[in-house]
Amino acid sequence: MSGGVAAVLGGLRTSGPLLALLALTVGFALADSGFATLANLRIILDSAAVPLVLAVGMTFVIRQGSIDLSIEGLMAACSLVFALAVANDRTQFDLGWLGLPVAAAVGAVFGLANGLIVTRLRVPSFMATLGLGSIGLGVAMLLSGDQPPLVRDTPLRQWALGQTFGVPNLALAAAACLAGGFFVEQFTRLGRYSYVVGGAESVARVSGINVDFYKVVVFAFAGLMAGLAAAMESARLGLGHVEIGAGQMLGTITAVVIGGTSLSGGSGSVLGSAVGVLALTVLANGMVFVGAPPHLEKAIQGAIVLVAAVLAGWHVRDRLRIVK
Amino acid sequence: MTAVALRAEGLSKRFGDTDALRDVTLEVRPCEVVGLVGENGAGKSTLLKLLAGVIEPDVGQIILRGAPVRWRKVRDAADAGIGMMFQEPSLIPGISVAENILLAHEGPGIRLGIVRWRKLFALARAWLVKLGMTISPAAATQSLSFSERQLVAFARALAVEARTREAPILLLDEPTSALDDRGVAAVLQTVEALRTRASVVFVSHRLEEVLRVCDRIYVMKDGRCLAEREAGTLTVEALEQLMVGHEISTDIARDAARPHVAASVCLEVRELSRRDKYADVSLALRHGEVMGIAGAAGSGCEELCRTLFGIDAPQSGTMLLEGRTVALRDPADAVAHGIGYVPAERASEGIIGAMSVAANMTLAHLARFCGRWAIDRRREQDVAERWIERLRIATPSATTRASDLSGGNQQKVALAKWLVGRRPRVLILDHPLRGLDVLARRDILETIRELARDGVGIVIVADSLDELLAVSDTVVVMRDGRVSARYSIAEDRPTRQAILESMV
Amino acid sequence: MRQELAEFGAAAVRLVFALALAGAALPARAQALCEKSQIRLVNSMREITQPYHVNLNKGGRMFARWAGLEDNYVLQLNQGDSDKQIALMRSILATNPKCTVFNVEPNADVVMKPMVDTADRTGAWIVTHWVLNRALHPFEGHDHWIAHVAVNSQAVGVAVSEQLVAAMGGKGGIVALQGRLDTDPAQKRFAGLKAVLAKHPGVTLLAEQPANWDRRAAFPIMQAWLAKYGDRIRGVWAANDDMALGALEALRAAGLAGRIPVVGVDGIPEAIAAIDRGEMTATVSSDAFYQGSIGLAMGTCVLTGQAPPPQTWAKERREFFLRVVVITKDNAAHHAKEPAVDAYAGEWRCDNLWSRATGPAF
Amino acid sequence: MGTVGPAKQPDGNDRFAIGGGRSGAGSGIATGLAPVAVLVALVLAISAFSPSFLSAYSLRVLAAESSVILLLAIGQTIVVILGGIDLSMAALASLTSVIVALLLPELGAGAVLGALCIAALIGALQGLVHARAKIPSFIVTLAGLGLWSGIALAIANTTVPVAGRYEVIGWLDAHTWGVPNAFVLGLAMLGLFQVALARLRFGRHVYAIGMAERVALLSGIRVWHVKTLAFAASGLCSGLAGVVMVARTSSGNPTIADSLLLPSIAAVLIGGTAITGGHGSLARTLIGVCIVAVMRVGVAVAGIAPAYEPIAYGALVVIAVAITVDRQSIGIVK
Repeated sequence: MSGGVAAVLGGLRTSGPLLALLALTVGFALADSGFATLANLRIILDSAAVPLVLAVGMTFVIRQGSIDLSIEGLMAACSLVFALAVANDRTQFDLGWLGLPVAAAVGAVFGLANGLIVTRLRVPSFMATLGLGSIGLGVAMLLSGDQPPLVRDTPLRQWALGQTFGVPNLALAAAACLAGGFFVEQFTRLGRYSYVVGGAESVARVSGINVDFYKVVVFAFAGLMAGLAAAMESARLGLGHVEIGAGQMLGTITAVVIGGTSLSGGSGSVLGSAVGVLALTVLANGMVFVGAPPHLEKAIQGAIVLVAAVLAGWHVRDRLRIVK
Repeated sequence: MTAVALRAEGLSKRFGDTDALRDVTLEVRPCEVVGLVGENGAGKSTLLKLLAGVIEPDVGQIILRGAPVRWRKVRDAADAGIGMMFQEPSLIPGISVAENILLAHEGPGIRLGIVRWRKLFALARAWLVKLGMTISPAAATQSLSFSERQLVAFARALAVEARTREAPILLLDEPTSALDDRGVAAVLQTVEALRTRASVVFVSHRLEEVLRVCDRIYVMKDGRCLAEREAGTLTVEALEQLMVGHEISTDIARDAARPHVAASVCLEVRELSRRDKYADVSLALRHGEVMGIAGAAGSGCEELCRTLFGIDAPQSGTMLLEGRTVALRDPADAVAHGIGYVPAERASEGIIGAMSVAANMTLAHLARFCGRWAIDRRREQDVAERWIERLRIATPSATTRASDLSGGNQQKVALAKWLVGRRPRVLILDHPLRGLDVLARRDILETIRELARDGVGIVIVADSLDELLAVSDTVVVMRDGRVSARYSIAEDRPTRQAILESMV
Repeated sequence: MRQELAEFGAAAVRLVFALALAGAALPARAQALCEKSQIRLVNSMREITQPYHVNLNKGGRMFARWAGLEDNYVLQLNQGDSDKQIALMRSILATNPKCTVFNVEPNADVVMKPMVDTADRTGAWIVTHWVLNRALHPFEGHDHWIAHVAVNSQAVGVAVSEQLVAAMGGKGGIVALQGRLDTDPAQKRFAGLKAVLAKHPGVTLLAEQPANWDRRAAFPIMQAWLAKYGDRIRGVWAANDDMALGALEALRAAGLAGRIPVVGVDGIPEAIAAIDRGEMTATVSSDAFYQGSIGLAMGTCVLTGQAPPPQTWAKERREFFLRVVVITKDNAAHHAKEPAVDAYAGEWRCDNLWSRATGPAF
Repeated sequence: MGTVGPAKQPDGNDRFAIGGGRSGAGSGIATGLAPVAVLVALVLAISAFSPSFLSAYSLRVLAAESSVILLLAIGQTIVVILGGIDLSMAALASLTSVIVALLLPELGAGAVLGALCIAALIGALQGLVHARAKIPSFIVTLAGLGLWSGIALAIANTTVPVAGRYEVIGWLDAHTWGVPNAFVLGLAMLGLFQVALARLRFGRHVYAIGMAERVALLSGIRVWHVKTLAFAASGLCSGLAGVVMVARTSSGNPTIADSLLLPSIAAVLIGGTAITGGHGSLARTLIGVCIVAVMRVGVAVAGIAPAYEPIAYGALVVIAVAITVDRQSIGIVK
């Protein structure tokens, strides 16, 4: 490879994801004048909200060297619990705003289960979460029964669909989650140890860190985030749905990895993941804007994911670099 | 009978069907530095890990300050003031130096789960200062050099002091093995200083160090404690005798004249440079010549070796192999050109622990062990056994997994990897003797000489100058990425002093 | 050849009518192929979380109860996994194949041939729905493939599109949310829309995107369109109700719910409710209850000998289009409430199995 | 990884280590038998619900059903042992099915061979990108998943019935002596690659890279060659899976195989192959495939209420892995 290219790209260091995001934005803006408008920015933020919340949780899991494939099933379960807990057309409950924490709690419980299976039964997280996701799906199906329950809680619906100071409320909520995640990651033992566990688990163990404990907590945290995301999505769509999380799993992981968190663990930040999420959202939104031929939409997305990954990873390409 | 800080009583430990430790008893008194010496696989590391609660003994008990204790986890031991520095690199790359030093006992650095960075850095800096280190506690660990990391690891061991009101007990497993002379000095100085307030168990292969800092010395062999001596009464020779059990010559003997060094150059580099690693290095290595490269950490000699093996590309300069210019795109090219490389980090780069000894040996030249289609396992087996015998590798069989071998034997396997195939033109050895015992050291040095005799050009970077002087025909000294001096041993044998001066 | 077939067909029709009459007169004519108690009724469908499928299942159960075979009713869900749909059918046939009736909502048209072949091979009986595969017809030697109850997706597309255009007053821009592009209904329904648009130049198709039948996927797409076209959007066309409802929520977020006509297909309760509220314009229902039961009814009739063996049926009785109803504000209230058994009992009678056939589908 | 502490005791089985070391043998057999035990237990449990499950017919059905997953799992195993993962296999299989269905009438057997070559090439391409651009295989194949299924949809946006020359592949859907030919094909591939992994240089290198890529690099192994080859193999397997799909359904479809990705990966891991790479074997995968097939179909056959199906499936996956996973070779459970 030519030194020139290496130098140029090397200069980008960690800005790879950002650059990908920028390129996409500029590209679409040039392709369609309507893209770079305030209205569309709002929409992008709005549709980035739920994936962002998911990505915050997933970042912690991937950074500690694990992975969480249970998101979709878990969201399904939480979505139904949420819909049934707030004012709805099926049950008498009317918890109102409490619905959010309740859904989050259910998610946390699932996450806890993930963590315990991984640490106690020593099942690789890949399989543990795969299995639990399926269980979550089943639970959701049971709760869903004949009819997807409709959310009748007007204030919640209005909040989920509304804006404050021109910013979609969901986006604000997601931003809060991001800030929270960033704080936990940078300023709490839990966050710092997620680097330690991912970076060198055996060292962490002999240093007397209760690795299993922190692993479980991180899984629970991710579950909590997924529960929250499910609740937000349900409030927005106005029903509890089994397929509320369809397609979120791979999307979230992609965003996190594009955002610079390595799948081998020990590195990365929620901020990077946020950039990754935005990149993917801009991509999806822009696709609709330029009316990309539906058939090729998937293909183009795949291609762009690849390019983004190359951009993000090029500067660290050294001959001894190991990527799995 | 004086008070005893720490006492191990009849400790035994089995791994699989090998006795790592057999009924070992040892004592550490308050404010005493106890030396622990023995060949590789003598059980030193196992003993320390037992004391630090990394693993549990099968038999026997540990008595701390008069009271028997049982470590359920490492934390218990650490809280009781037992700090251990592991032989293996044991720092976390992704986090700051401060976090590494205070890992798992941040004390006031973390309140209610919240990290207070300023406090954390302050605490860490204190320990760094004790070791005379100037690196910032906020520095990212992966940016440190190998020896810096070693010192940080040492600082982490020291840091247990903060965890107990009692006098701490430090278990140092090869704290100096990866360090240049300056680093070694710093560590020894600190150990000296510790004597006033702590007890230390000090493990090292550099016997002179042990004799310098230790009050008492335990000698181990095959998981047993052979002898306990007052340091004052001992000499290096005596100590080696105790370790090995039989007489050996002190200085690693060198055959005076070296007729076999040919005139023909096999490897030459001209004005080789790599940004902030090394600059216009020019060397010529002749067939059968052993070229020792001496240099403090950061002098760029390791990096140079890696370039010679095609791991990092040089920014500028040319490399000639037997007169022809070669551009190495990757190690595979180097191997194809008949260059071999034994890396310094044995565990992570030298051998594949989970693979059999034989498989490790043939890894680089598998093509030579293939029939028309499949691998000829019989041939592989035979060749492996031949080299096991020739290099005196202590292994039950060629099918034993490499990780079951002791460090010295693993190193021999890593070396054999380049010998099983067609003889290499150039062999690059990066700290081949690091952390090896006397016998292993001697076997490997002998092999190096044999290879030289067969006309292989050898580049070697070693820890101690004695080793370099013992085996090299020429010694090249590097400082800050540049060649600062060259000596031809045959004509003018330089003094350690002279070399040291051109190093720093 | 075709000529002969036609003649054969005609002959068959006559024969069948004769049999039907005879059947009505003295039911026990054709001999029973199975003990009634042995008959196993299998409903094979995608899942039961979407209202449409819920109703498929309800319809099936309703019939089973009516026929006194509720204990023999089996529900098979493939979770959108074509391979699994085939696998499930084949594995249940390990026992009692000859008396098993499958009522199949194909996950994708690929499953048709394998499932039909399985029926022929094992002697089980099968009725299929929806998809129309040109190369495949029950009357071409598939004696155990009782019938294919097709839905004329193009007609459906036309019907619903007409409603949309009417609601828009014949002019303005629309956006279209497509289903899974690799499925027949998705394409036919869209083709229907195209056909209608051709007739009304005043209406222009601003954009189309697939949202995979999925409400969640429809939401952001609709949002993006709102940002891009703003008030140029005068109507929303969705290939099914779920997507239509997703779009509706996006409209709600923009404060446009009820101001822009939205149409969907399937006639799920939520959509009907939305139509009642005036937030949706129209949907088309193929009546899931009927689709979920009619195949089982046919099979039962054949197995109990109350209907003659299928190979004697007329072609247009083995592959026919199903009547569909357009639901608008006028009849929404009527369709809102869940139907009772007696609404269908008449159509399950062995001499009246084709009451909703609107003509041959080949 | 640091070898500090007890976390990493040398494992026994599945390193093809010549002969197989002393410490290895014992645990090897133990962990090797665990999946078999799970399979037997599962089959017995289900046949307790529905006795017919053990009938020759059912077993034949099971074999036929598992043949596609088997083919996918074979390719996946190679990649996983290498330390990577291939998320694109199912999409690639779907693409192949479309190509075959389209070209079969004109080209006959040529279409099949061509499609297989294309699949292998695509796989190789992914491996090349992964190894040379140093992008995690997870990402590369994730992108591939999008690309290939997108292209498949673009080529044929719906089911393509085989318009002729079906007999060229039809035999795959038939049986010989009661054994489905597709399954036999799967077993043949299994044997082929088992030999490649255990006896050829390629296999040795795959394991070496999976265990310690740095060492492999520093031993002069051209890692990117090996990776490209391995992914080509998984591509080929995807292709074969696609062909079998066409034989089963006598038509190609751009999404036909998509739902088989996770089951096939599950099969590999349930077999006990470590997702961290370096440890595992195709023999294990075969058992894993059987277990997954039984779970997919059996749970339904056992007459469990639909809503409980995913719950049972999920629980079984976790339990199965908990029993079969070879903890020693994983060392640290990520």
